[in-house]
Amino acid sequence: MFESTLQFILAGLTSGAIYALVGLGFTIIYNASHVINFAQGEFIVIGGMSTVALTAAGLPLPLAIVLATVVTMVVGMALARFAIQPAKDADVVALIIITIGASIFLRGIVQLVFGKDIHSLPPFSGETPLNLMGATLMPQSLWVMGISAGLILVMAWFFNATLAGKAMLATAYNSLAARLMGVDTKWVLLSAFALSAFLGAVGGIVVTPITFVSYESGIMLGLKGFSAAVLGGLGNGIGAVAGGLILGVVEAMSAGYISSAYKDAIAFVIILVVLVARPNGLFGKKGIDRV
Amino acid sequence: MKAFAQRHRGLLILAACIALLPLGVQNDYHYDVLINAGLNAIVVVGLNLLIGYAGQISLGHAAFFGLGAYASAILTTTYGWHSLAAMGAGMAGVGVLAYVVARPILRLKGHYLAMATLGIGVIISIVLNTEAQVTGGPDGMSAEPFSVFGFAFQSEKSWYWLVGGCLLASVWLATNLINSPIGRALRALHGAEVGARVVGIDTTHYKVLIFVISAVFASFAGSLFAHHTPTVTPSILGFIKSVEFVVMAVFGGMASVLGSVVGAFIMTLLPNVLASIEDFEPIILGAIMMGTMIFMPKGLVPTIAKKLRRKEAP
Amino acid sequence: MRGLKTIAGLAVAGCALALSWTAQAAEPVRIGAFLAVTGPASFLGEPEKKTLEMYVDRLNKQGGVQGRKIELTVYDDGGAPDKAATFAKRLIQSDNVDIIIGGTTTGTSMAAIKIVEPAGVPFISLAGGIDIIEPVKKWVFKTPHTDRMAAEKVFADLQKRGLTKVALISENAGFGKSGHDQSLKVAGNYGIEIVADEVYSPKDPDVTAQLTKIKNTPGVQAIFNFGFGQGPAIVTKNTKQLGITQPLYQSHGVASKDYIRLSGDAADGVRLPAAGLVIADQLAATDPQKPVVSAFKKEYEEAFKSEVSTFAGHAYDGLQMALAAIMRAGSSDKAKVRDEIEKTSGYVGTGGIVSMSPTDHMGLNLSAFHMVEIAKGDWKMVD
Amino acid sequence: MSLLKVTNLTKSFGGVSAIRDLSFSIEAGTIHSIIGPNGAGKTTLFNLITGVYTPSSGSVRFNDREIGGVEPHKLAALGMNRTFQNLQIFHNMSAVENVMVGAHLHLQKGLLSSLLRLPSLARSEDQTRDHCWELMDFVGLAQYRDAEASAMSYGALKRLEIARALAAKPKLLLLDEPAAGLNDTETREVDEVIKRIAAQGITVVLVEHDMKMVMGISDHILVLDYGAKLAEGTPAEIRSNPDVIAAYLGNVG
Repeated sequence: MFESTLQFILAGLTSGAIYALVGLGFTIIYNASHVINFAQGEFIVIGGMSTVALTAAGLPLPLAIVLATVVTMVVGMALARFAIQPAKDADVVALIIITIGASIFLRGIVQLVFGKDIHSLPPFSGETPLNLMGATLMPQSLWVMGISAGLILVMAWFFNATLAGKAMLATAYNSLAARLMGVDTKWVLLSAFALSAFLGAVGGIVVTPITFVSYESGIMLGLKGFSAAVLGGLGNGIGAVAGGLILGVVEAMSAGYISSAYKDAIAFVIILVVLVARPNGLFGKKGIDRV
Repeated sequence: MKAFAQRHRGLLILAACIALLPLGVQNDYHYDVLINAGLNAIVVVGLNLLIGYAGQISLGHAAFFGLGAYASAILTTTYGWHSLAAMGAGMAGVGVLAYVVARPILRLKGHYLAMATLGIGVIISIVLNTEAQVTGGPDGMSAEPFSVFGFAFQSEKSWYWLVGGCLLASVWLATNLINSPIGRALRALHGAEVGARVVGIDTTHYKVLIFVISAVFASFAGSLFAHHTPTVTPSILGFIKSVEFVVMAVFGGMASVLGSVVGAFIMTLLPNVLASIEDFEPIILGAIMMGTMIFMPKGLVPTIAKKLRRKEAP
Repeated sequence: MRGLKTIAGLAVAGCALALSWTAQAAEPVRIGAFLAVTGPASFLGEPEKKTLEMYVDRLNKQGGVQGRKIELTVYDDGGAPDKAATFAKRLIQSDNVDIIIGGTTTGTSMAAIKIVEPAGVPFISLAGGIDIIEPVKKWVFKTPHTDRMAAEKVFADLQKRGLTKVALISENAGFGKSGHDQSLKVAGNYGIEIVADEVYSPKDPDVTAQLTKIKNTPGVQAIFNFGFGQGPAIVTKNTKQLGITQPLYQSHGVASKDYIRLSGDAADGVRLPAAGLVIADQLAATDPQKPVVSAFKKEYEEAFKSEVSTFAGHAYDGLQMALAAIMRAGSSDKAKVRDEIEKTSGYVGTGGIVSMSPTDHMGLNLSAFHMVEIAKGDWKMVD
Repeated sequence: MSLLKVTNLTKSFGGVSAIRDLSFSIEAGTIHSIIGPNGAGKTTLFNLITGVYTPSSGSVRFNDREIGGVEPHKLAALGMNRTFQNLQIFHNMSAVENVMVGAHLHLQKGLLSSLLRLPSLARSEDQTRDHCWELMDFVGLAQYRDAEASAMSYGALKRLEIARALAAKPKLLLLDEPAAGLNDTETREVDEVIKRIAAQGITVVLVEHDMKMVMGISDHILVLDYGAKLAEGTPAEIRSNPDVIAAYLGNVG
């Protein structure tokens, strides 16, 4: 009994850490621009696919990882520069359509460049499962969780302790005021997309050995990441991570104890219940209408 | 009559287009595409009342479309209902469901509302996918032919005129609604919610009302779709389909009834036109979506109408 | 007001233009296809499309069929039945095709049947669902083995090994769901008892929760997974991770090297029913299929530099049978071609030896399937 | 009986009291001004009275009915309406439609008659439009009869809000800095409008920084400082109140 529960939790944390990484990517861009980037899932795909392609071309894995990350960041910045920046004053819904358009566009490019096959990468530390009080875990899951945790810490440090991070937060809070204070808000947008793409690429690389990657992986991951970010409260990094982990564990527990057919539905029911009780997510700040 | 023409210019233009389009139609496939475009347009006209006029997003409207379709399919085949009765039951059922979910979730704003509506859509789609003994599961099911007063709609041509008529009726109803006190209340709560509340508008009531109305529009179109399409499957009520509806509304023009129709037609025709270069289809589709929203954030019809008005002015 | 008139004019003109992209002359043999080239079933649809294009191209270079060029029109339905129905209409009405090959998935094929039957166009489906040909429909044929046959082959193998208590895990979408239903239906015939029944979503990153439930179910002697794409590979890896020792069976949906590549070592010992194509070199020299599958495998792999899959084979068989029927009929007259397809007898294809009849529009039997076990990253024929 | 009676009203945001233990009352038929330095809590007080915020404690009674925490749209139905310091204009509508929204409470709004645009509804709409045009004339917006709200100047929008509030036929009208950002001519025009509104028997409550205007038209003045009452009385009393003079550093008038 205890073993299965632990196994469900570990399964949930594995998926949850993946969702958390994607959710964190949503959060960074949201914080810098109040844009929900529905192309976030594509960053993961581009990161994973490029790594696969580069290693297949004979590059050593570490070099492939670095190059793939750079490629993804360039794509992210191009997206910011050519699709988001020119539409800065557009309505929220228009921006949603732009990022959805971007995700379709990028999916098309990925399909054209890398093909439609499903790919995998070798796990970083082999495939011998770790035994934990009767439950098992793949070493790669630890990589995902560890790298997620590490990235969260780096992000927290970046936003709280560096000038660039603070400038980003200031821009999100009040773009005009930030500009008047000498913050280059265009730069902020570009860096936010670059950062978010970086997270996506790293995420894509560490999760590929577990979930595989194909040109279509981004849809599901984007959806789950968005769910995680909203569940936790938009704009809150810790919230996105908590949201992702909760989502993963709820899914695994539902599959284990209630019904595997309805596990995704149950996860969404939980999200709805949370939102009705807390309209700004678990960790979101309550907004007040200023009149 | 002149006042009617003034108020319903868009409606008259649309009627003219519907009447003239068959001149360019060469075969049933063309009718099929136009019928689907018309059905999408009915959904989008309703959805635009919610998104464009009342300013509330829904990423789950395909679920209402799908529920209408399944209601018609299940009630006419499994239970042998008359197609009109099934359609009415679907609309009523969807209306009640929309009312029940709308009250709690419409307190949410922006992306949170988007998430909640998306969630409801996904939940409904999972239920229909899983309860295979009722719905046929992923393989779906078919509805009986659509018949009104003994006339069964079989040919694509008869379907074209049916859907064209329904679309015109939908546009007429939507235009009337927008130009009524209810429509003003909706636009007001979009423009300045606190301002609207303070002058006496029960904003929650109107948000719920329009959510229900737009869901009923979707259910209506879904019922027609079920009778026209060979099989109703869960793919018609997935998240992607919901997004397609929103894209049509925003692309054609928010807060523009005519825009909804134009958006639905273009976004339905486009994939068919691009089908012959399918490898590039997503790239072109994505580029068009981004480009339109970047250069015409208000959508196609309002932007073009504004340009033309400026040109006409001396 | 003048502006609005202009819009109206443009709208009408635009729509008319958009709708008149078809203009044809009437010489070639027209073959239409709608395939799931994108979407969850894309790794079935993609090789199908490539195969059709390659062979049509090759035949045209050799002068076509009876002196007539072959014109192939392929549409991508993304696996969506409603799109498939529209494309079926388009192929029939607009492209005036003589025969339709396609429907990668059961759902898209079933939707298209509603269109092709009244229109009277021969249709060869590439999907597994038994509903496509049962009951028999006048104009509808199919090339792959049915999901029921796959289940039967697996259960027969289990029976042979004396394993009777089976845990079923299936993908919560078209192929898996249909396979799941067929498995439940035929299990009894082989004395098999389904003791656990779990599902997963096509893109789930982890299914250890479902497998843990199976692991905890008392008496499970084997696990049978019905699905395609990445799901079965994740099931395979998770099974190994949990240290489940009971034998794992997969369906014919994973009969491609991609599955082995994705699953890695975890795939060792997995059994599945597969067509002769994937084990071309292991077939007995006397096997009549051997020359056919070896040749096709070679041609495909040379052309695309990637491992041939059974799905490519389904398309190949469909095309060959269609062309053979057209040649026998001496024209592309739809009714004659249909009759000739139905008379297909002893056609040696990649999927088996096909002999159709008015009551059997598939023409394959269980002998077309081989039980295959994966060993050291490759297929090993069991029987 | 007072039209509006505020007793021991307190509102705090996260521990900070924006309004502290405030009590005052407003008699029907008067012009009542609320003044005080920036951040004194004037707009918060308005938001509490009009239901935009819910009081932390204390009571607000309107027409002898407790209204603390009652939703704004219900207050409007009871006869209370307001304008905003930061405009709440419906920029997505025409000017006259903005005013027509104000008349919402008094219109027939059945769903069926709206969808089908029944003749009775069409007639009622025409009448409302005419009436709202008159209201626009009344506040001096005659030249904007056919304008889009998004094309109007700040000063005109301020008056448009007044016309919109009047369309609701309020008993009590709260004006939040109606003269802020206006030039002298415009201020004088608004001044005139307020007097004419009061002359129709509508009770007016005013938050305003323009002391000349406040002293000129008010019957009664309430001075707030740090969310609490500093002084209350007629313009003459306020002008000579030493606390007020101190708070304003002697810059009154």
